[in-house]
Amino acid sequence: MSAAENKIETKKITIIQAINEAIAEAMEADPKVIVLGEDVADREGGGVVGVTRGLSTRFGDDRVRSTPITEQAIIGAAIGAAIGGYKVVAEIMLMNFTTVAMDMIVNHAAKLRFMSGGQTGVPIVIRMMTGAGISSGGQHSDFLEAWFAHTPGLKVVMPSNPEDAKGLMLSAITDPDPVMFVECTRAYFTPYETPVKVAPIPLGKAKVTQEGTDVTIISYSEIFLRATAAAAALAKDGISVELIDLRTISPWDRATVIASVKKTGRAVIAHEAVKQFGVGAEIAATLQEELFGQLKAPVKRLGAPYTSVPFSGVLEQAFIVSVAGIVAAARATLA
Amino acid sequence: MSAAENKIETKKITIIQAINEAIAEAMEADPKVIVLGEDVADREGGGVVGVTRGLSTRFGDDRVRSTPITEQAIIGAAIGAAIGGYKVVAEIMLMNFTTVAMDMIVNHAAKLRFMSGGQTGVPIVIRMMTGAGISSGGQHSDFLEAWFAHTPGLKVVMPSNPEDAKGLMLSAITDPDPVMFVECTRAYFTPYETPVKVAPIPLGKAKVTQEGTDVTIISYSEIFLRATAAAAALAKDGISVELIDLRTISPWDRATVIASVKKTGRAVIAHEAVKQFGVGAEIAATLQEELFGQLKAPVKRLGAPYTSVPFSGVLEQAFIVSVAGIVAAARATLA
Amino acid sequence: MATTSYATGANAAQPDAATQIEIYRRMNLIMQNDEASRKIIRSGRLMMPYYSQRGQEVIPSAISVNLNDDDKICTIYRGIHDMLAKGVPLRALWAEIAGRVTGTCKGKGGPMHITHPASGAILTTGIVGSSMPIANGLAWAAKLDKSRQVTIANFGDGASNIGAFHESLNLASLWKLPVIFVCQNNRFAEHTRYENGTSVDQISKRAAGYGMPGITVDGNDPYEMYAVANEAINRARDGEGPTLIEAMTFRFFGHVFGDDDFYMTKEEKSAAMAADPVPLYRAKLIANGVATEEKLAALEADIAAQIADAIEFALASDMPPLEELTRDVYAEQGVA
Amino acid sequence: MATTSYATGANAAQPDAATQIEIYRRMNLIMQNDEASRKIIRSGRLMMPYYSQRGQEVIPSAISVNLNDDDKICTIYRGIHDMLAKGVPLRALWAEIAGRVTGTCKGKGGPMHITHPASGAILTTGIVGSSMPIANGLAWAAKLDKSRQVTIANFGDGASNIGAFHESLNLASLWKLPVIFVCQNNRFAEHTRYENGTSVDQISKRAAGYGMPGITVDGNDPYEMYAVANEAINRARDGEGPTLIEAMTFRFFGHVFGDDDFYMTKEEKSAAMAADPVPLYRAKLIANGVATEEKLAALEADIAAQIADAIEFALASDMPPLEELTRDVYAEQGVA
Ligand SMILES: Cc1ncc(C[n+]2csc(CCOP(=O)(O)OP(=O)(O)O)c2C)c(N)n1
Ligand SMILES: Cc1ncc(C[n+]2csc(CCOP(=O)(O)OP(=O)(O)O)c2C)c(N)n1
Ligand SMILES: [Mg+2]
Ligand SMILES: [Mg+2]
Repeated sequence: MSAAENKIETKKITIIQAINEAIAEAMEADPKVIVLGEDVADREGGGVVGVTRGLSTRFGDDRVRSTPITEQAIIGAAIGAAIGGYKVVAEIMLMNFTTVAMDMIVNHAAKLRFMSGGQTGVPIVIRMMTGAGISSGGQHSDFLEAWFAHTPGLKVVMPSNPEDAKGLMLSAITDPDPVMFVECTRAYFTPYETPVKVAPIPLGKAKVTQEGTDVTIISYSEIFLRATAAAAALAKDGISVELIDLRTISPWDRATVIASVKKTGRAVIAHEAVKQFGVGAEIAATLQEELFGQLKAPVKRLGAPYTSVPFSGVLEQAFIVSVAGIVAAARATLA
Repeated sequence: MSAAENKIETKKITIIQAINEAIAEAMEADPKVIVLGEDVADREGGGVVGVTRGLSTRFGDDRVRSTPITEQAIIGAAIGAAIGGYKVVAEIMLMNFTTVAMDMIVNHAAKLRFMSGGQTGVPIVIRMMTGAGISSGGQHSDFLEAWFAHTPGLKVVMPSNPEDAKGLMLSAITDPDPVMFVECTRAYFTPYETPVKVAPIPLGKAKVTQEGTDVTIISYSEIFLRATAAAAALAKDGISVELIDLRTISPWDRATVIASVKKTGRAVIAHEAVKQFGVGAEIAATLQEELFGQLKAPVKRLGAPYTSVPFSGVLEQAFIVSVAGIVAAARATLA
Repeated sequence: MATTSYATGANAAQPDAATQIEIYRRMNLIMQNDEASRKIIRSGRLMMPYYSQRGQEVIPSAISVNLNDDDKICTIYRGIHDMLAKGVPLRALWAEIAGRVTGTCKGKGGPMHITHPASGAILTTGIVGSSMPIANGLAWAAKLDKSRQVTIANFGDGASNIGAFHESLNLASLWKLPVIFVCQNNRFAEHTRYENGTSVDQISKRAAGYGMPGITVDGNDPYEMYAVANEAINRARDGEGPTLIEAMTFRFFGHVFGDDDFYMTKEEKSAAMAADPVPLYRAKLIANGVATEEKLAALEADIAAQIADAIEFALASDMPPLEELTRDVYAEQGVA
Repeated sequence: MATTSYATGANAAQPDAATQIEIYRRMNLIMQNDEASRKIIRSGRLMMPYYSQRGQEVIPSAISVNLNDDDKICTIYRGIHDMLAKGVPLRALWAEIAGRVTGTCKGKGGPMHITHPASGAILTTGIVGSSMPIANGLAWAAKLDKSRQVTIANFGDGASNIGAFHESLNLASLWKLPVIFVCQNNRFAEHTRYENGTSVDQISKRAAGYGMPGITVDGNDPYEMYAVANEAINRARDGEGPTLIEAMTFRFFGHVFGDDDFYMTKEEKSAAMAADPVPLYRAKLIANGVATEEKLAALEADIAAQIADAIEFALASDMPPLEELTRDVYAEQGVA
């Protein structure tokens, strides 16, 4: 790293601020970028956790528009406006509420480019938050990224930190296709030292945040922070972890993941979503095929047990993949 | 097999008739079994392909009820009536239309037992048809079983032939929990010699339809028929295939699949749904973990390419997993 | 059938004295319970998303005295008042809110998913609009059973703009289901004012689009609320089908605990609080000679004691054991 | 604003002679195209799900003459009449229906997903109700652009019972979007009669629930249809917001090709066919001296030739190459 690079100007911001800045920069750069969703305008507080705060004041009520509680109409309006030449950032307050707009997302946003033979495209970003651990119970906490990754035409992005959130959001907004942008509530509020200027981070590229030789841990979103903690714990025992933050779930960065596991021979995949039929399955299935005979241990998957998100704190904590769980899984690959 | 068993009385029926018979038998046995959906009553023709034909005439319009085009209200009515003591068979005409009822299916039917601490259960069967190959295009042909298998609380059943369809439907109706019952349109119309009396087939149990030693082929729904044809083709070349019809996708029969692949050392999984993040990923991920070091080749997955279902016949045929594709994959595991 | 203004004047049903007092008891229970809830969250002894019902006490109290134990209700995250009015026991309710194994749902549902079938309290949903389609199903079952049971579907003004509202009212009208749609119009949906989310000045006007009677009522007036509910419930029981009731009210304390109300004017909030329906009704009962100050004070003290007992019970209860995490996913627990 | 009966009497706009003939041309084009489609399917030369529009020719013809090329339409599987009226070229349309690479969508969409932005034909959806939310978005873009473009959202009577209808009308009214909701009420949704799916006698009555003008019009009368569409389109262009138009019509040939119509009475079907709007209007044009028999015959012959040419073009075109299977999934083709 050059001296100049070491002197990058930084400041402490949260993911909330990072996404806010990214949208603001995109709106500044392109008058066609518009925002809609429930309570997103400043009259309604700029979003329930403030992700869009200040934007309507700065860019006008026409470009940042609060909606009724009407998710089908929100995504429909986003799709139509996108076909009409706009780049739309639509908020669905919580990921579980995509269930009332699935037709718009899956049958329309995802398919229109293909079904029209490339005549119409849908450059929209659908932002949503989710995650267990804040006592929201069964209907407000699910991670459903595997559904969207299974849906051709959608991209799925899940940042773990402010810098990535900003850079990925910048790319998501200029991307010509629909992007599901999934934000974990638990990771929202922690400030991180972040470059003041963040360049767009290309979608589909994972980030190797730590090189290592014994085992590769692949994760994303808030669980990636736990994976990082697990790697630190393992390092104390002399276990060298290569850490990959997937960042984009679809299309996922097969090349980076395969290269890493080819080197380490061992892999652990951790996510918050239910393990069964989750994202980890696709990665494990790919690795066993691409690296047959080269793996030193079975690919381990960690995810939530096969159950709804419980309310009671003790159960809720047990539901979420833990640092200890990741450590144990990594150890198991070395046993 | 005893002589008596060899003399089971049979008749030629299609999957349509088999499901019709199963629902009729269940309605006969239990006055609490009721049916609803668009055009399901005889006044409206007994279903667009006739699966429920005759039922309203036989059991009355109260028990077999046509609805408006209102999928949220259909599933909501099914859930409420189920909590109110009924066993409800609800039809969502095509699998893609579950997208307008996902909240009811995923946030409610699947979760209410858990979220109520076991106080309320939702014994409903959601029937739907789907499948490419009949020129229905991008919004009428998707296989979305991976979504539902990833949703704790749902069961997912996908028969390939009339006997299984009947036996599984009988179990689905008496099951205390919500069952997604997925019917492939391409498999609907072919008559098969089927026992006149079919006992309920337990959910969660796969069927080994052919024993073999070289490679296990795992499939379900109409693609299982292609797998069967592939096995026959492979047999001509002296390749001994063990054939598993999964029948239930969630919970899937891990024990049977693992035991088979443990024996053969090779596995091919084939389904119509998009390969990426599909059901095959979960099975492959499980096999590589459970049988690490015992596999003679990587587990092969076959599914649709990452694209929407195309209209044009040439593309549509290329979209669907073919017999030749299965044969080639099986051979590749033996290469 | 067009939007009707009915249940008024001489034909309106009137609650007898005992019922008037019972309505008050339920209102006071809801009010005290709400205060205790906010207090305990403020104290840091319990953490949960809490949707205060303060100001909306009349609606479920005046409705529920017209219901039998086996009548059903479906409600939403802001639904603890509906649950209490329907008779969900305080101890089990508080234990659920506290995430204890002694809760209605063994602590697995929490405040947003209270369920207590023994009280007819079938569903609390966190998804806007979703109480309605499921209420239809309960009503359909009752109709098939010829049981004369009715189902109440509670929801907010904001919910009247979502698809499930439309599908549910159409189906209920078409099938003449014994269901009553109760829109608790507190004039805000989270931070959005009524008129910024809803394209019609009265939600009850939408009933005409389903050939269903619709009425807007002062949901803070126990007498009017009672009369309107009584008529709608009787119609439903008699097989005459559903009604849409828009009950006008106001929530005093923001959408969710911690919300700072910036989107309300001080004037409208203080006007609403000045017209607090609980003390107003209390004064009326005494002025009309329906109850004495002493009687109401005793009743209130009794409620206070019950709430204190319930909180104590809840906090002394065990957390659910870890096995509960994967129980109740399927009926045959432990599958998969 | 309540349901209005407007665009009537002296105030109603009247198409001039050229426009009257143009309406007929579009109607005849739709009729002949429908006949050619059913014929080719019957012949076995093409296989596709086909939703005949025969009987519904007037609606898009009388609407579209009020539209500019850059105005937009969204429609449904039963939408080829809407597409033709808006100007989608016959050759590309037929090639699409035949699954050829020369089709509007390179054969990848098919008859249920015709799209041709150059003609303003933005969306054909196979999901009931889904034309409406997307039409709102197109209208929103036009409003932001201050372009005075309008968008037409076509849908059926059955679609008026699904959630997307409700959400769309509420949002459009609230945001005063330049969109016109055109319910083509052919009195059946697949096999279900209007009154068995819809709880109100006229869908236009639902408009009042959104503070939107709503009107029921004889969708088989070109003059009335023109006047109503003209007024609604002008209102939308002038920033006065959306209108719900319920255009009464009848489909002659069942829901989908092959459907045997058992759910219709012979009487209603033959009455509708006896009142076939295409020859009726033709006779009127001649009787009123707007056009001569010779002129219309020439116009019809020209259409027949164009259709024959389009079919020939389509059948002579290539199938899409296999690479098209995974193209157009993302803009940068070939990803993933
Ligand atoms: C489908 C859906 N969208 C959004 C939300 C987030 N949300 C929770 S409550 C609420 C406001 C509801 O307002 P209203 O219906 O008036 O009920 P109130 O809270 O005022 O009682 C919103 C938008 C949700 N829970 N479900
Ligand atoms: C959400 C959804 N549910 C069901 C269907 C199946 N379906 C296709 S057309 C149709 C009837 C629609 O009737 P209507 O809206 O009156 O339009 P029409 O076909 O009469 O023009 C139905 C139920 C669908 N395509 N989408
Ligand atoms: Mg409200
Ligand atoms: Mg119709």
